[in-house]
Amino acid sequence: MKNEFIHKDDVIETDTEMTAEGVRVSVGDKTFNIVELAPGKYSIEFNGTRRIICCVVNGNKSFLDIDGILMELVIPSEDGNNAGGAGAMAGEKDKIYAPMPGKIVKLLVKEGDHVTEKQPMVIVEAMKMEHQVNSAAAGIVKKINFADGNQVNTETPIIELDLEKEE
Amino acid sequence: MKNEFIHKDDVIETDTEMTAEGVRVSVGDKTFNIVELAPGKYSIEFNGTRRIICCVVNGNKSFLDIDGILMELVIPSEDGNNAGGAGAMAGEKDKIYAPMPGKIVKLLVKEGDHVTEKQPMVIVEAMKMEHQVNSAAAGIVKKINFADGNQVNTETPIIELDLEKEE
Amino acid sequence: MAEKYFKKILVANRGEIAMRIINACRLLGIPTLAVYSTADKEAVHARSADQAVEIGPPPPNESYLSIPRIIEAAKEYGCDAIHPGYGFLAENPRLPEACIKAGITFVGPPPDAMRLLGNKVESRIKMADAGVPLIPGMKSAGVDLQEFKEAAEKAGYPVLIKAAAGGGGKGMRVVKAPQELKSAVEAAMREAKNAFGDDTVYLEKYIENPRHIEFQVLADTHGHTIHLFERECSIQRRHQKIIEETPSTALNPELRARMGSAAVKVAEAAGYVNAGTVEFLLDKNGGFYFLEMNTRVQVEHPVTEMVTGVDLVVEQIRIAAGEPISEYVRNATQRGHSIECRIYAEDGEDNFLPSSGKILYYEEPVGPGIRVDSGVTGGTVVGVDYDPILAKLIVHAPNREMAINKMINALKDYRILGIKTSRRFMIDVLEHQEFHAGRTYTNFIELHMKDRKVDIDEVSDLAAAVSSAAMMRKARANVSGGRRERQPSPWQTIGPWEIGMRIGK
Amino acid sequence: MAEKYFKKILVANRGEIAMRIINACRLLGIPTLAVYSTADKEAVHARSADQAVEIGPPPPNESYLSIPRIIEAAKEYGCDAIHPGYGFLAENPRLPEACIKAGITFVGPPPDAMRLLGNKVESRIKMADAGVPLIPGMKSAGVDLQEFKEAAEKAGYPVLIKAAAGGGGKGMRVVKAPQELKSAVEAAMREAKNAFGDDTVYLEKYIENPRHIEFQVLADTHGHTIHLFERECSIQRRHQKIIEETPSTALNPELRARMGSAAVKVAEAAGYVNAGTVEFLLDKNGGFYFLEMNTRVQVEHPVTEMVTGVDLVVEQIRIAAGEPISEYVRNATQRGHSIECRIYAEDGEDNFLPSSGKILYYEEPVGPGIRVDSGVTGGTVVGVDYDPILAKLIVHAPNREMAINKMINALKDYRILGIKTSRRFMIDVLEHQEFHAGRTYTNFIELHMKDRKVDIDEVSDLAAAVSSAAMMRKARANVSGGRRERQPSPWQTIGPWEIGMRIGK
Repeated sequence: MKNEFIHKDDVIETDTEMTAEGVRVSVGDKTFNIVELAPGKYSIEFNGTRRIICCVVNGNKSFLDIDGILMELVIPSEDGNNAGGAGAMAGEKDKIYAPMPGKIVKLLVKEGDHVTEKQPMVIVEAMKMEHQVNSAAAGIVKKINFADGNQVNTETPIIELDLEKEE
Repeated sequence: MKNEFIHKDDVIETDTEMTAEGVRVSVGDKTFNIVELAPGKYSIEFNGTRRIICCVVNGNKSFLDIDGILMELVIPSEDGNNAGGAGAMAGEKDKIYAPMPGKIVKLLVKEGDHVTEKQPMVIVEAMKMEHQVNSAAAGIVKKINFADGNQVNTETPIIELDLEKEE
Repeated sequence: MAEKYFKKILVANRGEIAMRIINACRLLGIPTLAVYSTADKEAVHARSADQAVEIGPPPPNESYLSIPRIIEAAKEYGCDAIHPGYGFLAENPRLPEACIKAGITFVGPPPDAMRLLGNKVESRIKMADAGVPLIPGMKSAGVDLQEFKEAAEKAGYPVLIKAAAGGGGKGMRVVKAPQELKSAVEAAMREAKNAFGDDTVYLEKYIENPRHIEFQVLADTHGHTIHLFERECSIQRRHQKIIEETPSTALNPELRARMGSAAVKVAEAAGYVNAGTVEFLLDKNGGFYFLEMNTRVQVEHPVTEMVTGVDLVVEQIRIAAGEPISEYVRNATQRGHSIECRIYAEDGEDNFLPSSGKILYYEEPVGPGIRVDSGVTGGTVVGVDYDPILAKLIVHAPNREMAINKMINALKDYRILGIKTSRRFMIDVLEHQEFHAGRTYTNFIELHMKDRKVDIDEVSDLAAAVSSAAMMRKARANVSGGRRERQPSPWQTIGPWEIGMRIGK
Repeated sequence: MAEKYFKKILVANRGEIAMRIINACRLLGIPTLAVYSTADKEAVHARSADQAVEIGPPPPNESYLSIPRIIEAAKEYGCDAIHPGYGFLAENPRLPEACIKAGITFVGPPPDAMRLLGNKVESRIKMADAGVPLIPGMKSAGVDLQEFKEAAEKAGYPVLIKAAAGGGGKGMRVVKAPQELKSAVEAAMREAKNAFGDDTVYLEKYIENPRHIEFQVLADTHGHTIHLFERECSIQRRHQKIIEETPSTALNPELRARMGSAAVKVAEAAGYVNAGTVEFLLDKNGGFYFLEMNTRVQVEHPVTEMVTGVDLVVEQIRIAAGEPISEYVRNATQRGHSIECRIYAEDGEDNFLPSSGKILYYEEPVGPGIRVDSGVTGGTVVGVDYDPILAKLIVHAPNREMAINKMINALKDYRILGIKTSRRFMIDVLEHQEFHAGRTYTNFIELHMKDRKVDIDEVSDLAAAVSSAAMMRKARANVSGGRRERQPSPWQTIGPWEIGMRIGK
């Protein structure tokens, strides 16, 4: 069985076959022998040593815990839509997202304002802690989609900018 | 939904309906409100107090753990065959069963022997412990189905007797 | 059976501390009543008490902070005592006052002691008179910005803005330069208002790179006031402790004795009863300054329990019932070494941003000298309404090296999927040579973890391989009789009974 | 990181003690090699070590008792030490001898001390010379029945038949009257042969209703021999301990000191090194008699660890590596109270008959002062090839009453379905007033549990109600997309990958 997983911008291809005890997975030139210990819990043998890793596939994501390191691999869906969920994508400097779901405590800018890079834009609160979100680039505030006290998620930008052209 | 369970020789009838939180089960004039905490783990509210009970339905049996008390209820199958597994039934005095799966260490009688009630008949071993099985009644050894060293289960009698008629 | 001190205790809290209290009551044979908001219908604490009652909607001030509803619930269910845990109402004197009116025992200090110590400004004055060393700063709460400006100039930057009613880093801001002062004061006041319903803040000199050393204190109604030694809580991020230990590598017997008696002096000066914690800053020269006294059971109380063998929550209940501190507790000594790591729902790889969601896989580490105080399990939905603490992992070992090693292994064995935690971050702290050397100052993370990077690319092939195994299991399951698409992990409780609906879609 | 004493340790055992050793090695940063029989391919211990190797078929003498295969595995995988645990080869001097030949360190005593103490007859003679009090009986092993008859007459009935190589109640028989003697001797010889490969048995006076008190001993290669106080193991069924505790209610400081130094005397007389246990019978008048010295880590070692704060398995490894017993250990004192309950796969409601099968549901109790040493998990298949011990439940509390209460709660929270256990039986023992009163003698169960009945009829309606809930869940699951007929419990691992085949049918 062949699988593809997206890690950051790379696609990792794997080939999996059953064995007497579990499965053997080839990734590039590496081969891993994997036995399931309990649902979600796997023993992986590689180069003669073993480690235990937990993994749950949920929706289009594979969640992993590798000695405390948490990873999420995206599983490409047939229709090719690999929306990873969490908003703020690299390079999307013209949109200000909440870093986590929560409540807008205070907007620090209004539409039309000129803002500089790193300028504080909005304060969001979740779990009783405040977080200040700064602008990733200089520009003019084009649109503000929420007001103080609104609940926000991580998908819809709070503030949209017209970026200054770099000369 | 109606269910039947066999406990010893009685049949217990229950009536189960869904509620917002879980299910409500009526047994005779008693009503239990039950919420599932995790697969196999249930919180039962009865007369205003709650307790947590674990239950797994496996094959035609329901296994329960009630504060350390272990119970098995038999679930009658459509074809009415309720074989409970473990052999030695009450009153079956003419058959000697192994009390648990194991190995016959030593047969203490041979076919044709006259045996008295409580007479040692066979020694069975499991998990490195020996267990002496005595006759439940007086009689003559009709048939011995195993030999020393044989593995035995709890379904097939080791020894069969012709019981003495009680005068 | 053990003695029964109360008929029934209402646990006015949630999460791991509610579970801790329920456990202690069960140990003493005392029935418990849990209270929960509509957000916590399926929370572990609501399911574990002998009885449970819903007291309001998710917002704390309509449920866990609502004194009338809690008193009402206590009366309705025949509770003769209330344990507040930490946070929420634990340090609000109006709760013990309401308890007195209702003829219910409050498991904690008398309201006057709480009110005095809860007010950082008044308590500073009181303790100054009692001869307890203090940090230079404002004598009273600040009213206008000008006042803060002057006090800051006088003490000299950097300065610290603190909520008078504060605790846990909330309503706290360090100000390094004058131009930051205004926004810092405003932010601190907002947070204070939110967290404690009181926006009074004040200013004091910020002592750089101190150690945070606190002493556990117990006082009964028979005139005994004792301390159960120190806890070092210097490892903090955004002014909140994440790793605590005892004994502290910074104390020798002589300094321990001096700080211990200072702690006892603070409790006595305040007329304190029950369990409390006296916090000090310890500077590089062994000088220590009284910070505040926390009038509740502390998040990090387990490390004291591990090295002294005392059950602090049981002692709280015994003291509240009028019992004297037992011989066993008065003779307690420190044995071995204990460390606690706080398991928060936060992203250790991204500024400790809170992380919410459903726990898809949950498995706790086990083994000799490993203890987990947890308020969650598989399937628990972690929301945004309350503190992000999920659990505490505590270890005990004969010495510090072994305790560190045991904790590192336990953090690796503590498996939580579905929400972010900072387990890996804490592993890296524990493995750092400066931590092993015992050079733990409050700026440790700033100083040593700043450039920390986890190379997940290095394990991406491994991750893909394991994911493939998981996919294979799923595929086979589907082939063979169409099992549910989602492969449940051992603890992934599909909200009870909803399976049908799920698959209905 | 903690010191590393060996390159790699082979764990020559299975089940909970193998896991205990693997944990200790991990704590010290020492890699482990597990060995397993074909019956244990999926056993927890085989899955938890850094490496694992199959050493033979299920019968012990072809796998776990095969010295050549174990030595071979150690060499092949580069192990420089072997830890035998308890049972199997733990007290067979041929293993340490083979280790010496192979240049591998044996984590245990030298072969000569083991051989001496392993032979109950020789050790009795040796200890008599050393002035240790003994029970009257045969001076040497019995050869023919006549000899046993005479010895029995001389000591006076009842008498006890014991295996010279014995332990754990195997090859042991009480004989109350002459006519029982023959069959008892034969049975004892058979069991001894099976369990230890040696059918030598002997006879001694049977002391009625004694207490079984044992002392934990540690001896290093630097001339230190110390004891870590007592364990009371009087609660036994068929001569096998099921509940152990420390401190013993029967000892005062003076008696404790006398028995402790007798224990040290035994170890010294035998030239003992590493961890061992000296067993005594204590009669009603405070007279104590040397029974035997167990030359291994004891099943019940955790209760000593809980009250002294010492990690005995770590000490075994340190001592084997030539380290002296540390200051910390030499200064250990008893603090609080600890109880252990053995979780056997046996039917507490039917003569403790062994119970085999698959564990369908498994959940361990958690909480402060609760420890579980386990060798199984959900899905584990418990076979008939090996000892029926599944796990050990250990609690610690400030005093005995609280420890009893904590244990009762923990036994209720320890959920195991699919095989029988005697958890409820032990709860009833712990709740018995005679146990609370500390009147624990080896005939406790005979005396107080004989007429014990569990009324399951009283809870049958409750059971049916919960079963209905389980059936409902199942039904809904089936309606909604045909999930597997069998409803997996959180831990019920359907042997990995076999789901397809299962449902194929």
